[in-house]
Formats: sequence, C-alpha cells, structure tokens
Amino acid sequence: MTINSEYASDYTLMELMAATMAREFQDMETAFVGIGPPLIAAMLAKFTHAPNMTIAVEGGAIGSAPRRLLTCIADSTIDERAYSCLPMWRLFGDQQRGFFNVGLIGAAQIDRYGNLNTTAIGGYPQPKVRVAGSGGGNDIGSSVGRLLIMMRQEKRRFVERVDYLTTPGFLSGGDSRKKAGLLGSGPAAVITDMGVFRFESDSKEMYLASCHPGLEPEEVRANVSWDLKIHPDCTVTEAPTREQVEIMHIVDPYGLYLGNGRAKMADPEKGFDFYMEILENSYDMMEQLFARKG
Amino acid sequence: MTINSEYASDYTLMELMAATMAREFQDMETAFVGIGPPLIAAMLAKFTHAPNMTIAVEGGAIGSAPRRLLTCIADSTIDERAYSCLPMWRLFGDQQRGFFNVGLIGAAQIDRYGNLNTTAIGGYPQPKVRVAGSGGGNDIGSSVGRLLIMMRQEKRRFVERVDYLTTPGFLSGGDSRKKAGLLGSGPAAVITDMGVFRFESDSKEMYLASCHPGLEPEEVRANVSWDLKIHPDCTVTEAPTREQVEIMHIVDPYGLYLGNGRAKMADPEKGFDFYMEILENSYDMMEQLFARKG
Amino acid sequence: MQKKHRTAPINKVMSLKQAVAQFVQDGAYLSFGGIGDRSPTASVHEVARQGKKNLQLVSDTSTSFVHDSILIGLGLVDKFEIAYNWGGIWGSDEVYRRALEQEIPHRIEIEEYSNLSIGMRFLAASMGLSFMPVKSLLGSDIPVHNSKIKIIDDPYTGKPVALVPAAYPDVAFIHVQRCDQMGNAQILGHIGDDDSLARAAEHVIITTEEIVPTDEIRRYPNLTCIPYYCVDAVVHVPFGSHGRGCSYYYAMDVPYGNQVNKAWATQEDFQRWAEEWIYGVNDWEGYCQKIGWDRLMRLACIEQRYQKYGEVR
Amino acid sequence: MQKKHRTAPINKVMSLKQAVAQFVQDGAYLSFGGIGDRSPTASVHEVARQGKKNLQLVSDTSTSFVHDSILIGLGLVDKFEIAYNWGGIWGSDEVYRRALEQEIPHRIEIEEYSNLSIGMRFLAASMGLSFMPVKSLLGSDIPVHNSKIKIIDDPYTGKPVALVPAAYPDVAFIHVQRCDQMGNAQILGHIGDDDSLARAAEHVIITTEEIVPTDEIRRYPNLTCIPYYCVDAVVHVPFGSHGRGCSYYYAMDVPYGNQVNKAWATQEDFQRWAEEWIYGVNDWEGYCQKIGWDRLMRLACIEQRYQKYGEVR
Repeated sequence: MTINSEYASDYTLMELMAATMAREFQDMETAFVGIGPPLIAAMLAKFTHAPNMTIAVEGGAIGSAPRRLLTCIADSTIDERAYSCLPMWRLFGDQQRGFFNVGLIGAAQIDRYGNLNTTAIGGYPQPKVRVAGSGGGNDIGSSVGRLLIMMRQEKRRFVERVDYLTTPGFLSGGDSRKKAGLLGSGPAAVITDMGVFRFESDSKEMYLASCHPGLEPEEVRANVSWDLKIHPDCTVTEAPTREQVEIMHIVDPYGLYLGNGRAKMADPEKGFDFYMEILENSYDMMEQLFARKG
Repeated sequence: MTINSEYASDYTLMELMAATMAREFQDMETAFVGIGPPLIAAMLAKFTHAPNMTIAVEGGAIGSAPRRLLTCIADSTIDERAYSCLPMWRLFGDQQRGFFNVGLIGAAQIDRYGNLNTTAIGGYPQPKVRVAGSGGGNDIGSSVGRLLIMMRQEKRRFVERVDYLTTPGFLSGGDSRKKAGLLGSGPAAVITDMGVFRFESDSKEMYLASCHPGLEPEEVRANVSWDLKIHPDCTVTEAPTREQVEIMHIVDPYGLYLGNGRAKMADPEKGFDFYMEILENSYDMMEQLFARKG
Repeated sequence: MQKKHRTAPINKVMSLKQAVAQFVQDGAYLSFGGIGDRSPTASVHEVARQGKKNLQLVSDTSTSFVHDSILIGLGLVDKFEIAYNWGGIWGSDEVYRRALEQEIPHRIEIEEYSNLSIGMRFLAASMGLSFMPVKSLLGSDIPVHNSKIKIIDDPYTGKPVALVPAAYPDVAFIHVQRCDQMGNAQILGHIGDDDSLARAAEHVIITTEEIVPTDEIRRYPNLTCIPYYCVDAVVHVPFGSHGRGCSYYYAMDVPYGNQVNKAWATQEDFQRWAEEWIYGVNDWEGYCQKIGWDRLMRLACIEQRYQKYGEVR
Repeated sequence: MQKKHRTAPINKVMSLKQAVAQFVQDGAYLSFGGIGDRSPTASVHEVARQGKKNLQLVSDTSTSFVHDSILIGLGLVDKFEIAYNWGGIWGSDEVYRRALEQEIPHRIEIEEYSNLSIGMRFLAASMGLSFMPVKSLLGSDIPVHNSKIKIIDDPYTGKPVALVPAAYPDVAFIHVQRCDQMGNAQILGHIGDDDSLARAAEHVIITTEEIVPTDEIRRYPNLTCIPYYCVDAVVHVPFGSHGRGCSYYYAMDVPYGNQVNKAWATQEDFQRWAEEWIYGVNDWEGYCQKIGWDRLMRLACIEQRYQKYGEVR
C-alpha cells in the first residue's frame, strides 16, 4: 500500500461524498455529468483510478481537459481541449443511443424507487418552493446506462413519492420502468451526506448499503420518510484516501464547490480579484496534475 | 445595348438550353442545384444577371466559389471557398423549412402535370431501363420554392403519366399537390432542347410557352405523348447573349457538360493529362471571371 | 411549416436598438439562445429597455441573471416554455421563485420540457416539421402537466414514445464569436441548440463578438453552423454575453453573478438593480462602461491564456 | 434502440484486412458512407476481396465505380436500400442496370427512398429512435413500392406526413481526412450523412487520410463530428477514396471513372476488371501502386493548389 492509497485522517463531509461518488466511476467509461459537486467527483475519478474516463457535459462538449475548475456544464471551460463540441441535442441524442455508460446528477427530492424531483416542492404549477426544472436531468435519467445521484440527506427530501416526478428512477418499482418505454438501467447508487443507497434487483426499492463513518443505520433511517430497508451487509463507507483529498484540493483549491469559496466571490470589493487569482494560479497547478495523472 | 447584351449568332443547342434556364434564376436567390447542365445554367446566371445568387448542392455545401468546374454535387470542388458545409440531412432539412427559393433538376421522363421519373422506365422493380433513382430529386420537388426542370425532349419522355413517379410535380393537377401534404409551389418551368413549358395556374397542366428558334409549336407537340396545350402567346425562345456564350466557354472550356469533353477524358492514354490540363488552366481563367463578375 | 420571409445574402449590419425595434412586437414568441455561455445578454437588456411586453419565451436551459429571468422579473413575460432556469454556481433565482411561487410581479404560464425535448422541438421546426419523437419524458410528471406532449405507441416498435411539438419562435437572439455582414455565423466551442434554433425562428438576430470578412468565413466552412439565409440582422456587440463568458474570447464573470444574486433578493432590490443596470444606461456600450473595460479585458486575457481557437495553449 | 457494445477511448488502429475480418460477417447489414467524395473505396475493395456475401446495403447516394455497385456486380449483395446509385459525370452504371433489369449476376431486392429520407433514417437511429417524420415522399410512387414508409395524418396538424424507419447498420465504413488513434474523426468540407451514420451503426470502421495526435484534434473540437465512442477501428488509408476525391487532400480522378465505365460494359468485362483491380492486388497499397503514385500525387497537388483547409488559396 502506497502512502497515497492510505486513508486520509482529515477530510470534510463534502469531500467524503465526492470521494465516495468518485469510486462509482470506472476507467474507460464515458460519463454524462451534471453541475456542481458531481463535476468534482468525476474529475476526482479521472485523476485517480479512472484516467481514461471521458466526461461529457450538457452544453455539448466531450472529453475536455481544462486547467481550470469547471463552473458550469456550459461555461467556456468545457470547451478547453475538448475532443469534440457538438450541438446539445446531438449530445443528448448520443446518450439516448446508449453511448454513455453512466450519468451523475443531483436532486432536491428522491423517493423509494429512485425517482427525482428537481422542479417543485409542494404543489404544481404554483409550488411552495420552485426549483430549476428538469434541464437534462429527465433525459439522463431516461436513457443513460446507469444513473448516479448525489444529494443532501433530509427527511423531507427522502419521501415516499416525489411531489413532482422530474426524472424517472424505477417509477413504481418492479418492471414499471421498462414498461413505460424507458431505456438505460436506471439508478445504481445514491450518495448523500449520511450514506450510500442502492436498489434491490427485482423490487427496485432503495436500500441503505453503507453509512458514513460515525453514523448508525437507524440514524440514517430517521432521515428518510419511508420505512427504509437496510441491507444485512450494510457497512461503513470507505474514507477518502490521502490522494483523493489532495487532488480535490488541487481541483477546487478555494473550495468553490466543496467549501465556502462562493461566498468570498460575492464580495463586491474583493470578489473579482479573488476570482482572477483563482484563474491565474490554476494553470500551473493543473498542468502538474495532468503531468502526474493525465 | 452593350455588345455583351447583344444576341450571339453562334451557339449550340445545349448552350441555348443552359442560357434559357439561367434566365429563370433571379439575383439574391438561394438555389438548390442538381448535377450536370443544371450546374452550368446556375453558374451562368451567377456570372451574369444574378451575381448574388447562392448555390447549394446536395453534398452539404452552400455558397461555394470554386475556380474549377463542378463535376458533381458532391466533389471537393463544392467545398471550395464555401460559406458553410453542413451534413446533407441538414441541408435538405433547410430546404424543407423553405430557405431555398428555387431548385433545378433533370429527369428521364415527365408527365402532363410535371411529375418526374428518374427511377425506372417500363415496369418496377424489374424495369426495361433502370436509372439512378430519386437521390435528392424527390426532396427538392416536394419542398423547394419553385422547381425548374431541364431535360431532353422526346415523345417517350413526355408521357401522359410517368412510369414511376419519383418526384412530385402537381400529381393529378388542381389542388392535388397541396392535398397530398406537399410544400413549395411545384414546377415553374421545363426547358428542353425544343422549347420552354410552364403550368396553368388552376389546372396545373403543362403548356408550351416558347419554341426554340427554328421550331414550330406543332413540331414540339409531335414530341409530346399527350395533347399538349400551346399558349396563345407562345413565342420564340430568346437566343443566348454574347456574354452568356462567352461565360459558358470560360466555365466549361472543354465542353465537359456542353460538349464532347467527357469522351476525351475516357481515353486511357491521354485522358488523365487532358484532365490535369483542364485543372491547371482553370484557376487563372476563373479568377478573371470572379474579378469581372464575382 | 415553411418560412414566410426568405432572407437574402445582403449586408444586414445594424444596431441592436434597430434590430429589436424592427423585429420584436409586443406579444412576440421569443427565444434567447446560448447555453450557459454565449448568452445573448445584451439582447435581453435591449428588449427590456424597449419595454416589449406580453412576451412568450421558449428556451432549453436559461441561465438566471443574464437571460429570461430578467424579463420575467420586469413583468414583460406571459408564458415561459422551459427545461431549466437557474443560476447554477451563482445560486438560486429569487425572481423566478417569486414569479412561480407568489405570482410576483404577475402570474406567468409555465410549460415544461427537458433539455433534449426542447432541442427536439427546435430540430423539428428547423426542418419545417410539426413534431419529433423522443424517448425522454416517459413515466415522468412532465407530460402530466403539459398536454402538448403526446405519448403514443411507436408505429414501428409498438413501445411507448413521446412526441413533442415543433417550436417556431417569431424571433431568436443568438450570440456568436464570428459572423460576416450577410449573417454567416460561426460558433466556436459548444453550440447548445443554436444550430436548430436559428432555423426554427421566423427571424434571427445575431449578435457577434467580431464581424469578419466573408473570405475569413470561407477558410473554415464547417464552423458556419448558421448560414446567412437564416439571419435577418447582424449586430456587432463585443462582450455581449458578459456575466457569462464566450468561449475563446472571455471567461465567465463568476463574481458578477454571485453579486447579482444578492441584488435580486427582493422584488424591490431587483427593480433597483434593473433601474441601475438596464434603464440607467443607453445601450450595451454604456453597460460595458459601467462594468468597466478593465474588468472585461481581464476576463478576455485570462480566457485567452487558457484557450484560443486553433492554438495549443 | 440502444447500443449493444460501447467503445472505449483506447488505441483502435489496425489494418483494413483485420477490421473487415473482425467486424463484417456474411449476411451483414452494411453502409458505406461518404457522399460522392470521401467514398470509402478502399473498404469496398477489401470487403470484396474477403468475399463477404449475402450482404444488405443501405446508402443515401452511392457513386458507381467506387461504391456499392462493385459488390452488387460481384454477386455479394442480397438487398439494397438506396436513394440514388449512378455514375454522374462518369455515365451510366451498367452493373446496376444488369442487376435490376436482368437479374445479373442474380436478383437483388431493392428498397427505395430519397436522399433526405435516408438521412432521416440514419438520424433516427443515431438517437436510438425507431422513426422520423419527413415531408418528402408524399404523393410519389416511392411509398407505393416500399411498405416500410408509413403515410399518416400528422398528430399535430392533421396534414399528411411520411414516417421512415430508422436504419441501424451492423457496420458502417466512413472515410475521413483526420482521425486520432482512439477514433475522434474530423471531416473537412461536406459531410453527407456520415455524422448520423456513425452513430446509427453498431460498429464503425474509420479509414483516414491521416492519423493525427489527439492534441491536434483538440485544436478544432467543432470539426470532430464523429467522437471516439462511435468508433471500433481506425485504419490509416491514404488515397482511400481514389477514383473520387477527398476535399483539401486530392481531387476526384474524373478520367478514372470514365475509363472504368467502359470497363464495366458487359458482365464479363466487369469480372475482368475486378480480377485485375481487386483480386489482382493484396491490399489498397497494391491498388495505389498499380494506379501509380505519380498519378495520385498529381491529384493531391492540384487539389491543394485550389484549397487547403484554413488557408486562403
């Protein structure tokens, strides 16, 4: 065991989530990745065990190798040294055709069968809380090889039935997904700040597969609205390795996604200089990372 | 009247056809043009009265400005200094959307309502004579703004009903074209080696609009299988101008389309050198033409 | 559906003021293109400045703070056909929340799709068709609340497939890197659905970072994803996507969005922001002046340190 | 329909012999891409040389003398789905005529479309769909003789519209100008339907004029209309379209086609031609040797006098 593969002793919960999610990607895969922490998780996979994984993002770029943090699924960074830039409908068409092994997105609400809500909490069309809408979420959930989900664990977010079904998981379970005409194999894993969830092969019901260090299964169950099944072999989530943490610090050195960097950028006086500083320093740091792991 | 706009005294029948067809194009139009003499007619229009006409061809190129003779709707020449190169389906989609004012194609057979056959003469699927098939012909005839047709006049080619309806003209006349769901306004003119034909506005039946110099309407009618209508104002087709003939000689100096150049190229000994000679000389001649009329 | 107006290969350069005045009517069905970056922000501001109202908007992914939300917050929008509207890293869109949760400033009708299905709506219209099939939307609540989506048994496989209706905007605004005077527009980098949108709309207004000679366009014909015949107006608007970036030209201004996010906290705050940044200037050049040319130049320099088209950086 | 096999970003360079042997079975449903130029002529010859038989072919426009006709004349084809098959300036295709008029060398089933509707078949398959709507074909005899085309009342407008079935070839052969080892392929100039075909096929064999480093691909990401994930094999085949041209690399060899046209006058002539030009050489390099490298170089020089990508010529 090299020093890099030793477990880190110091890491944040967000870093644990990203590191855990990174392990869901395999080398050589083509991945469709959504905005925010999912992008960090995918970059982390690429710079550790999955150097030949290709990342595609909604704007239409495939296989970019940016030396800056991606701030969006459609900022100029996604074009940087990309293999290909396509129209968005073409990229999603490629996904529908089955070229993408795996997709990773977030959600505001999830239910027992892995269906996701990113549209509206409490009522539609005039909800209590309105959120972004499907974007590419519905498309990825409908067709990608396997779907990965990353979200916050709260009882009101883990519900019996989503208020609005934006992105199909397994619908009402069993073979209902297939009967609806959907492609892909549906959700494979949900990773939250409390644990890792997977789905039974026949019923397609979500179960708890591992708890993050320091938590008991019952504590997780208390943050789920339905009677959550706990796998008999439910384990403790593996901690991030030293290498994983180190790379997250290089990829997101100012904690834009995994820390409080965004608040600092909102400062009307110093925010812009701070942003320029991030960009100015990024090139060399990332070049070193590519030299090591690219 | 300048010397260029005077009528030429010496021209071939093919040159008359091309010159007459060229007059069907207007400046500023976007034209979808098929292979062979149609391309010469369109180039001729562009280098005379329609300098801002844009030519699009099936391969996917728009607005090329080649300094070589186009030998095909999809040879490398069509890319030369093009505005845009698109996939073919996209170009035809643009046509279906209505971006193209006019299209010009050839045919093996035509009928009373301007329907075209480019597939099979005498029986289908095992015909007496098999020809190329639709290619883009059906698509252009189905959707382009107005359709122009250029073909040889023979009784067996001008028939009551085409053996195989490859490309829709006015179907069975009247409003049958519109009822079938077709777009565009259908055939506008047919130009042959004997005359110019147009279509009645209500019945959509073809009539003779002008005879080429030296021919009488009855001679044309004798080369049509149905009881051809002759317009009361049927005139004599205007001769090519000197300028038109001069430009055809520059554009196709070796008569590849309008003369016997192709036979010369088939010579196994000297054909290739002849072809190289054509290409080597073309650049300067066409540059001069662009300088004059581009 | 075929075009009513065909556009010719003529010089179409005009001011943004003129283009909006000439092509946008009250009640128009508009689409602002781009996806994230290449946001036609300058055009959004100009439509707002001219007070065009009762608008119907259609977009795939709309980026808050630079896009449709501005018009929604100003009460200029009656209907919104949309897949995604949010601020991303910039945070939540309180204007959008207020409109949909509390009907502030007034109720807007919402018609929802996914990114691919909006893309297919533009693709259908780009080809003069009235619908396209798609394997998204099935089993979700999107078609439950949107009767324009039809779920049918596929006539070839017998399995369920969704049909979405073509979207034919009256006017589309698209910001590009390079365009010639007649409207041959080249997009560098990611394209979003702008190739289809340019064909779907009855009129197209191109704003461009650079107007280049047609001979320059001819050097890379494959980059011309929008030919002149789609285009009605060509407007030279450097930094026309500010807030967002423009690939190979300037980077996204992340702090800008984080600051605007705060400035939109209440409807009164939003109104003050619009008074200052939209109505308080005459045109986009006034906006750039106000943001600061030094800031814009720094965004350009940093982008070009990382990438310049055709170069190894 | 989703892909059965996903291809990874690995080195896929191999010989044409190996690629054909590995991916093409007897009875396969094949498509040779290109449109006029960029004909995958070398691939057609190799499939013929390996005697793959009972083939089903699908193409939009197939150019005689370098394309599907060769396999038809050799009796290797059972079925042909096609919009256009002819020689253009090279004249009539007597092999095709004999096959359809006289069932020489044997009967082939013919299924006819138009160029756009074949393009829509590939576009449908490229997105995993089973059909596409199109406003061509209506009122013509094409659907009369092709029961796979369905004319329906458009569910949105009530007017007639044609539906065409997706085409999912087992293997597509596409010739391009530039490609890296993992299969990121760049087409310069006109594209035909190859962008869709590459996605529609279960396996894709790219023959390329040049194999370039991936860093070179990254300089112009918009030119990569076929990403690596579509591609199973990358084969370096300079002058792989000879007979036809390859934009920016070499011109069409017009006299070649005029000569081959004569050489195909009777079935016996055609057989002799094939013995000499296909079976009489080991591979495409043997063919180039026989045609003459001097001749090929002259075609390259003359093309590059007129155009070179990105340059003003």
